Amino acid sequence: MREEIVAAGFGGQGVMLIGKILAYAGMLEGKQVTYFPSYGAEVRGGTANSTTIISTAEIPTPVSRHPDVLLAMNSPSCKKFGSRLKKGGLLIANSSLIENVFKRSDLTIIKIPATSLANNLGNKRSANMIMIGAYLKYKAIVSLKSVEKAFLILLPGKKDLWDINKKALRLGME
Amino acid sequence: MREEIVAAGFGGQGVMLIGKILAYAGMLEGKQVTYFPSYGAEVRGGTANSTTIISTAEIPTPVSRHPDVLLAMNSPSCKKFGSRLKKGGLLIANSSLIENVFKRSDLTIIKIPATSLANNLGNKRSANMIMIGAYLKYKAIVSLKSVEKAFLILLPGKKDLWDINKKALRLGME
Amino acid sequence: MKSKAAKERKVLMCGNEVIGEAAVQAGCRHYFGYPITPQNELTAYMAKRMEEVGGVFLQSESELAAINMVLGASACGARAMTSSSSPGISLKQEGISYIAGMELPAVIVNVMRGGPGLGNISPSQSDYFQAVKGGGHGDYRIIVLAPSCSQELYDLTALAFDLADTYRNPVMILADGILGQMMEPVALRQINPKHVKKPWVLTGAKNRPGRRLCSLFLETGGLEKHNASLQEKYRRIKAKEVRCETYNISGAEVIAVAYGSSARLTKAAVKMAEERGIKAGYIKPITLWPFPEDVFIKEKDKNKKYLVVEMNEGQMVEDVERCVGDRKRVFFYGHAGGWIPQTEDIFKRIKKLA
Amino acid sequence: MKSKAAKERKVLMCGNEVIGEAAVQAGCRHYFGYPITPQNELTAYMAKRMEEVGGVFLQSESELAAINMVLGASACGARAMTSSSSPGISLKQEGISYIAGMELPAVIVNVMRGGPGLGNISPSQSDYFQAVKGGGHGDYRIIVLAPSCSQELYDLTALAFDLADTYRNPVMILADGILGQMMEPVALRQINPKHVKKPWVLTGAKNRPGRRLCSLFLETGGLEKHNASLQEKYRRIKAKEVRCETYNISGAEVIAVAYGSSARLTKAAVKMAEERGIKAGYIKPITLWPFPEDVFIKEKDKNKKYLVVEMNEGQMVEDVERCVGDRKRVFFYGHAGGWIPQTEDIFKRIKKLA
Amino acid sequence: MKKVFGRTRTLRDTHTHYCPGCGHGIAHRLVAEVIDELGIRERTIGVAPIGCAVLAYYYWDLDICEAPHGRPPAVATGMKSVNPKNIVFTYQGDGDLAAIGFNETIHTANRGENITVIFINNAVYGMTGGQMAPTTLCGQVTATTPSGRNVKRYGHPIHVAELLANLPGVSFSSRVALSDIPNIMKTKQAIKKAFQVQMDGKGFSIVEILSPCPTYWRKTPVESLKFIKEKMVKTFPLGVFKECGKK
Amino acid sequence: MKKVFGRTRTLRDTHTHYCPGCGHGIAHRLVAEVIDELGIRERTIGVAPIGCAVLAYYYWDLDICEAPHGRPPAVATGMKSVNPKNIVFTYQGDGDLAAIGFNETIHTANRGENITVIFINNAVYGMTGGQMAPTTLCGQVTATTPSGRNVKRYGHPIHVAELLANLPGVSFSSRVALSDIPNIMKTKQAIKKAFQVQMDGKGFSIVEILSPCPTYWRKTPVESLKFIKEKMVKTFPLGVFKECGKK
Amino acid sequence: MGKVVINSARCKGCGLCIEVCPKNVLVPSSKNNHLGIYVVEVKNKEECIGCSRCAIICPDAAIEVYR
Amino acid sequence: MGKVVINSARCKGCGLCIEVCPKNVLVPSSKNNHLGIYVVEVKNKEECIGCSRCAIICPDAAIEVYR
Ligand SMILES: Cc1ncc(C[n+]2csc(CCOP(=O)(O)OP(=O)(O)O)c2C)c(N)n1
Ligand SMILES: Cc1ncc(C[n+]2csc(CCOP(=O)(O)OP(=O)(O)O)c2C)c(N)n1
Ligand code: SF4
Ligand code: SF4
Ligand code: SF4
Ligand code: SF4
Repeated sequence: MREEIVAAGFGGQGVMLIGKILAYAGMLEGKQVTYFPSYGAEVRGGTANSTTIISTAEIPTPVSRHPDVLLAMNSPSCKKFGSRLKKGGLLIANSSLIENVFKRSDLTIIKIPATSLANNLGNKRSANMIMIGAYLKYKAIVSLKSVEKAFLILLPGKKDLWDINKKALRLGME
Repeated sequence: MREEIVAAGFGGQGVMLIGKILAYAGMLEGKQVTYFPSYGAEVRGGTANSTTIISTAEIPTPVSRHPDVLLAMNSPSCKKFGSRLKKGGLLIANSSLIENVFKRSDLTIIKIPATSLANNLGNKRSANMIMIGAYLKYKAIVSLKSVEKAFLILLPGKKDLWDINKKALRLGME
Repeated sequence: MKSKAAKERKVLMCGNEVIGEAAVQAGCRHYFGYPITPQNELTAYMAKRMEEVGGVFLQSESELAAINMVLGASACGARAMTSSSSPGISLKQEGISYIAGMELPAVIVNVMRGGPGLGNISPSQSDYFQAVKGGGHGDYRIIVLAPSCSQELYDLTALAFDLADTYRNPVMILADGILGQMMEPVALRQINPKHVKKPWVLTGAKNRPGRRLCSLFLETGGLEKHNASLQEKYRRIKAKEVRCETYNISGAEVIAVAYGSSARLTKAAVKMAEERGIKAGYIKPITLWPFPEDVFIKEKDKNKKYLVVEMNEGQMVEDVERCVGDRKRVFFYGHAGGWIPQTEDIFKRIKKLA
Repeated sequence: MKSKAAKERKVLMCGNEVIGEAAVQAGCRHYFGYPITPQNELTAYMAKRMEEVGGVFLQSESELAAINMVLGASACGARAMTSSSSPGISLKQEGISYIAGMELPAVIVNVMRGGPGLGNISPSQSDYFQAVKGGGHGDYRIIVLAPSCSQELYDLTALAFDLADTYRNPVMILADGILGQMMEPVALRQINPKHVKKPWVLTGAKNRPGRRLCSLFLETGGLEKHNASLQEKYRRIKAKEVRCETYNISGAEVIAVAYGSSARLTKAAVKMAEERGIKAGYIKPITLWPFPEDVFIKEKDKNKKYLVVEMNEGQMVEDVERCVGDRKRVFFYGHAGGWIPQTEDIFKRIKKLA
Repeated sequence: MKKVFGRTRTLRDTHTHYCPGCGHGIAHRLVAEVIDELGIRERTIGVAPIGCAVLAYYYWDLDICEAPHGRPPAVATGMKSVNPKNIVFTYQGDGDLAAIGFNETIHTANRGENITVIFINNAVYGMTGGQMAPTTLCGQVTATTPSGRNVKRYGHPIHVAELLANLPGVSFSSRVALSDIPNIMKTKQAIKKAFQVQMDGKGFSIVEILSPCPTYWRKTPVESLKFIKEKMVKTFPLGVFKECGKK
Repeated sequence: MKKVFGRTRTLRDTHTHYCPGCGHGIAHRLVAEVIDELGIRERTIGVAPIGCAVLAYYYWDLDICEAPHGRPPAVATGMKSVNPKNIVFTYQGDGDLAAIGFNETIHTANRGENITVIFINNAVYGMTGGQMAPTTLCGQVTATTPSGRNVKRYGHPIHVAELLANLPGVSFSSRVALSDIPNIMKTKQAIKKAFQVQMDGKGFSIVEILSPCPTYWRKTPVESLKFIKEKMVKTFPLGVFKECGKK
Repeated sequence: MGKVVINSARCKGCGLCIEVCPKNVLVPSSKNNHLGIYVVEVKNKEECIGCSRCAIICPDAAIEVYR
Repeated sequence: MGKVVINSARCKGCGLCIEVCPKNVLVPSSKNNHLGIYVVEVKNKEECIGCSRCAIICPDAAIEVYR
């Protein structure tokens, strides 16, 4: 098993956290994992992306040229990374912000209005958890429990925050 | 033919000029020559020395570990370089400033009170030329004419100075 | 991360932070650095951690100042460290030459990026020559450690401080943008810093004559003697401190050679080749200096081929050629400027050579 | 020294001044430098001569400033030069990497002294690695010329400016304290600077869009492409610009290899050996990069032995090992820190190997 | 209707990589406008720094050269020495000019090199992720001062414009701010003055510009301008610190 | 009879490599006397420069470290950070401190590092053979200014003591001269004051000492002292430019 | 009396123009451009007096003003 | 009333002490030391008032003063 996941969007949408949570959850489940952020000058202009790899074997490089999965939180990143997705890959698109989803007939495309759902939930910042939820629903790559643990380790002492985010997660899984 | 000559003394005694004049004269006579000064931090504290090599063959290095000739203008340099002279080498010592000449039975030692002679001549600074004179008298390594030419090239427009120095040179040769 | 609690379990930190934590655990309490991508997380981590452990963190005005602050702190006995990336490391070369000449311990981290010049911040291995042959002036050597995963970042950083103290010599951690930025699980094992007596340290001349630390040797032949003694030390290090990971070199027809980030990919390619019935092995130098020369020299088989994979235009390959002694059997695969090899491509090249 | 008058006859100048005069004759009108022994006569000479010829002499506040002033002057089309000695050259490494990355011509003189650190001002060849492998970061190469007598100081300095312009690349004159300080006869031949068009020069964007000179390449893969094109240029230089003096290599049992000051001594030792009936020859690389690899590679005789003589602890010897391809036939004789070999001692070593 | 405001000739019509609300964009435009108004585009050469403005050569339609981090004044010195008729200017951040490159700054100013320096003081290192700069305010939190800039450890922010004004080689030194419309207008006037000083051969001129970095101030663009007006100018008073013929 | 003047404890009884009449010798003795009078020898660490004084570690019986040319303030910063109870001082020439190393000087001063800098201003580079220093007087002939220092090219001599006094981190800044007996006494007092400032934890202290270099001034030792008194002080006025608690 | 033209390809949505406009001509839009940025748009067109304040503060030279 | 002792191994003959002595106690000698330097010597011994001026200016700490 090996899954290469790219999460991408604006800075501030929490795409880095998506990657970290998935990686941490994978680690907690005894898998090999790597997490690799975009960094430096790339970050200017407000875009951000990260790559997470979860595997049962050693991971030769944390960089993915052709990811299995793309969690796209906005339009430009949907375009940029969508074209690089592996043949038959999975694209989860935040349809609140992405009008025209990248067109590739080989892809499985899931649209979820993560931003609106999050706004409805009363917590703008949890759109990223909704995206994770949608992903977990489609591929149970890690368990919900591991995600919870990961969340609490990465944001220690934020139990209350978890409660909202758990809701968001479940919303995504619906 | 190959002659390695070290001239050594205080800064200000003109030992560098000795070396340059001999080298230039050698060059004018179609010989291979090198001139190598002591430099940098070594110069602090007022000592100075230079090495001149005159040869009919290519000169592999301008540095001499065991020179053929030492023109010693003061006591410390007589000690320092005297011990390094080649077996059977020639030491010309400025006896005005060197009381106890270095003792080595294999050396040919010529003592000449260059400083006093120069003072008598009325030109303190020409002690170096007296040393050259003494050397040329003993070994006609270059001609007096070449020395004159060299002097005038190295100190262009100093014809009057040459007149005094020529006297000094002849004095040394006496 | 508190060392006790973290000792057993693995955590996920970015490589730059792993280096920082290892340094803290190894007793480093003096860090001096100047920001540069892709190592900024290390500087930021030390800023935070030094406050916590009561150490000294100082963002210096420049890389020149940083390396010389390290010199000063080390002269007074501290385990001191600095880090930078390629252009900043170039600026440190004079200081490194002094530290080596004065025989002071120091740990220097280079998280390499693309060059030459400003280049870019992509991962790269373009500073092998600079690190291994000496980018500064004079015949000094520094120990160069090349981690290829987060755990090695941790373990080798700790080792770096011990080696630096043991040999009174600068030690460089040669990493790259991938290693510095990537998070992967790492066990923050308990580190027991080696205690090395430092009778040369400057403390103020209490009840003794003054000491001097310098790289100038006044007596005739002094510098020559000093260089001879440095070389003697380097021979000792060469004899004792070579570290290298090898896999199936005796059975292989093709041996892949790589370090750092590219070694991970190369290993995977070798496994891939094996699975396809190709007799392949690998050599992963962990110390780039001292280079594991003997591994190559002892290999007498005149038919084996070597594939050197580097994220540069060919640098370590020169050492491999030198040690293999037959350039026709040494092949190179690499590019500079942010290029990262792919397992499949390395595999293809192995296959072609087999 | 006026060029016309001096053209035919030989003069006696110290090596540092010879370099300066060659630069002036080669059309260099922009010199930037910071004092350091043993190259100070060059700086002083340029101070005087630039006043005479109406050029620019500027004593900079540091070596960092000097190399970057060269960068600026070169970007505007001038034949620009700087000089220093070992520690100062270390400080210039970042700038050199930028100049190489930006593909600007520049002439850099290193009159080497003893290291590491402050070391001393005695002659030395301890910066071979730094010059030839690249002391700065990234995969760049600079052309390295190694004169071994005053005439070569003159001729190669002139050549350096032509090569720099032709290839838009830094060129280094690698000399040492002996060459810089020694006076020996030199013919100040008329130099005819090669005229190279420079359509990239910054002049102000008159009737055209603005130009940029930089080492950063923004587009994805841009820096990779740039590096590939640099490597392509380096291959061209390797194919065309290798310079080397050889003597009796086909007939020799022992081939001595040396450059610069030590080549003079080595040649004398080879002659001495010949006179005593020993079959000896020599190789004197004049370009250290590109290294005359083919001279070694083409030599198929598996019995020939090589004696590499350097005033350091063994640097070029690694390139010889690499090219000869058999370390057991390559021997080294050298020390660092001011040591100067003696003809007799080199001869003895040749004799032992014969 | 007539166009009363548009993009000036020297400012390329292209997307910049700056964050929304970044002062570099405003400063770039002002420099371009001044160059066009003075009619010197065809003899002007710029030197770009290493910092967020490293890509300035993509944004100005001018001849421009990159310089290693901190070394623009040395590069500019070399350039000006080739053809003194060229108008040479550097554009530098506070890390570039006042940290790693302060020696080049001071010596170039002291020599009275006839160049112009546009100095963007945004109190942080933008490009590398918001670390402390020599101009970071006391108590300001940055990536490398997690508890705020500690005066005991790092001393006070460096006052570049005032310090350089002490050097006889400096003919014009002024501090301005991109905090609001009137101050932006003044900034433009100061930049123009600085170039004019160079055109008149009077020696070194520098304009220090207080400029917002919303990203690493962790503020919105609007809050950032307020921050300049309310906080930053207290540490860095605006004004002309020197204006005279070259001594 | 009682000995009223003799070699102080910290000054080693050895030959120095300095030229006859060189001010370094006097300054060395004064520093040693101050250290002994303050009784701090056993906790003092010195940093020697690259310059004529590079061999200071042979002349003072103290713990001393060499620093690369211009970097003593950085080395001293590293040292002081290890054990703030140590008294740390640098001893630097004008090339070392004000040319190549001026950035380290300024930033160390600005941080208010609690160290003492003894700054020998002899208006030339001694060690390398008499080239121009940042403090070379206008018109002064040196190896690199064969027609005299040209203000148009090199600007005016840098006034280190005054410039540093502008920085809040600096607690004591003074210029003194080794020109005659009273001024030598004042120099010693200034050095003592500077060390006391450090002992009191008040921050950066510097003493700029006008010092003769007969060799590269091409003057006799006696003429050299006269030159300081009659010429050098006109450019470099003596005095205390700052004396206060650390801001 | 005045007219502003916003180049929404250049606009980064920083909102400075909105802040300085004395006539509240400009507002944030809910449309994003090719980069995914929510750009500003002209709302109270007729209020514009062509004072250029918005253009002077725009860090992206995204505004042209006519009068 | 005073006495000066000159360590001629240290003296470099710079002559500064001669210059500052108010009593002309010191003079250049014609003897040189082991380094070949013409050192100073005490001539008008009895004139010395032990004021230490010579010692204070000596760059080579070559003078001891007794009183
Ligand atoms: C020698 C060197 N050191 C460090 C860096 C990393 N670096 C790039 S820009 C920068 C500072 C940026 O800050 P500033 O000059 O204030 O400009 P800003 O980005 O804030 O506009 C640093 C430290 C580098 N590129 N080169
Ligand atoms: C990096 C470097 N650059 C240059 C030198 C050469 N150098 C040694 S001392 C010195 C300057 C000496 O002048 P100063 O600091 O004024 O001290 P002084 O000798 O006059 O006491 C220089 C340029 C060096 N050793 N290292
Ligand atoms: S980081 Fe700051 S200075 Fe850099 S572009 Fe963004 S806002 Fe501007
Ligand atoms: S050169 Fe000058 S500073 Fe150096 S020792 Fe001689 S007199 Fe003193
Ligand atoms: S100021 Fe410019 S970039 Fe900012 S919102 Fe207005 S038009 Fe857009
Ligand atoms: S102590 Fe005073 S009187 Fe005596 S020799 Fe010295 S200067 Fe002259």
